[in-house]
Amino acid sequence: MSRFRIADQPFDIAPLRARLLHERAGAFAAFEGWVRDHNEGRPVHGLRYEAYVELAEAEGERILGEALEKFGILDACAVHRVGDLAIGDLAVWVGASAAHRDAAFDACRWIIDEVKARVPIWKHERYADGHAGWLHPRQTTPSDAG
Amino acid sequence: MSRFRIADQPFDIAPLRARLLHERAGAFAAFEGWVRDHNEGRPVHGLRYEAYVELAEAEGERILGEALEKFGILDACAVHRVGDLAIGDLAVWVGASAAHRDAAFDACRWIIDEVKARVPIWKHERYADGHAGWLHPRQTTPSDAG
Amino acid sequence: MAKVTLLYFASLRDAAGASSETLETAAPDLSALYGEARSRHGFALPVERLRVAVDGAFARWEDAVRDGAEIAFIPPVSGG
Amino acid sequence: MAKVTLLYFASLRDAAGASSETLETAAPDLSALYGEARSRHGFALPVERLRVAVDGAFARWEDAVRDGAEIAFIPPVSGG
Repeated sequence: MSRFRIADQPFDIAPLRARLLHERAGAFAAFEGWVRDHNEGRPVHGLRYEAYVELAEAEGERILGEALEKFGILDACAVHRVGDLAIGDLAVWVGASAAHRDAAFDACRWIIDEVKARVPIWKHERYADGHAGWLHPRQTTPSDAG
Repeated sequence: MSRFRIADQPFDIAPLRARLLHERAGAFAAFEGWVRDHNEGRPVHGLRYEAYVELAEAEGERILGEALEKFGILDACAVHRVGDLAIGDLAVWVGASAAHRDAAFDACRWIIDEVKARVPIWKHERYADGHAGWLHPRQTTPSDAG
Repeated sequence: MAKVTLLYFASLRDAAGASSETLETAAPDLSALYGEARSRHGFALPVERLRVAVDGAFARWEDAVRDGAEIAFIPPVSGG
Repeated sequence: MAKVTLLYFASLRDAAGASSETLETAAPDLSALYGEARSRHGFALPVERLRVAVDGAFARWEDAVRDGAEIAFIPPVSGG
């Protein structure tokens, strides 16, 4: 089963968490990115994510494989939404299970950072003032978004 | 509503996550500690957690209040099980929501570390070889457990 | 003499064979009170590895023993 | 001449007014191919800020343009 998926509809997180349960796992870390009501001080009304799905799923899969190798975790998976999202909607979910919490936290953090930096997904924001636009950041920094 | 709770029965995590949803929150980090099938190389059959409930809830509440202050997060909460647990059971849940992911991850990690170091809860492990005993670690290190 | 209730948890409770006991003591402070309990029950843990709480709040070992207090000796914790 | 299909995403698609186009090109490499598309559609983003993919896998700008290839110009990503 693939570890990374692009979802064009809202998805349940319970089965994602359940597939990471493992008798050897003592620790589980998860990250969720939610659509928030502002970005860099501007009120946001909603947004749209679009992906180059074929390449996004291949690159996401590569990131999760690298995380398993790099952090010695037991398993990990991630799902990223595309389409129209409203404030409070779940945009991305990442989970990692490991024997110990160091590895679970570090892997989870690394995966979301890599997904944001490498996976071909683009965010289109609509602002309260009527403006709208694609976000093409110059560089992904740890605090650029959720 | 209190942010820290000792639970003597299995608890649902969905409502815990739901209460951290917030329009200003772009990031959510969660940690779960699960009973794993070994500890320091010894096969574990099951365990029991016991708490000095009154003091544990007060100290846990203090930790979560400190985390809100220290990391500027929007909200956080945690629940720790007591009683008999089997392999795979959820022992502790921590969640934190924030505008950005740095704060959510850092706060979540800090909270579980502080809970393990400060809250009067004790673990009694039963091993496959018939031995059993209370864990009174000399010092809580980041890798001592889940 | 102060009349106090002592709470025991985890390995201390196992060693004492009770989760609490009520007794009269002349111990001048909480550290001395633990010393008495330790020799009576043969606790393995030295005072340096414990914390102490009075009436549900952490206290200091040098605090005086107050009449009517509920005192908990807190062995090293292992939650999480 | 090579016949290729170009895929456009996000701001490139908006500027091109199409999510893909099929055309014949004499561009020697992918970088030159983007240059052609950029002047035709007025793309704001310089090649240095993009990545390129061929047939669903990341490629290098200096790679030759292969007949029949499906080529995607990848603007800076903003998922998460």
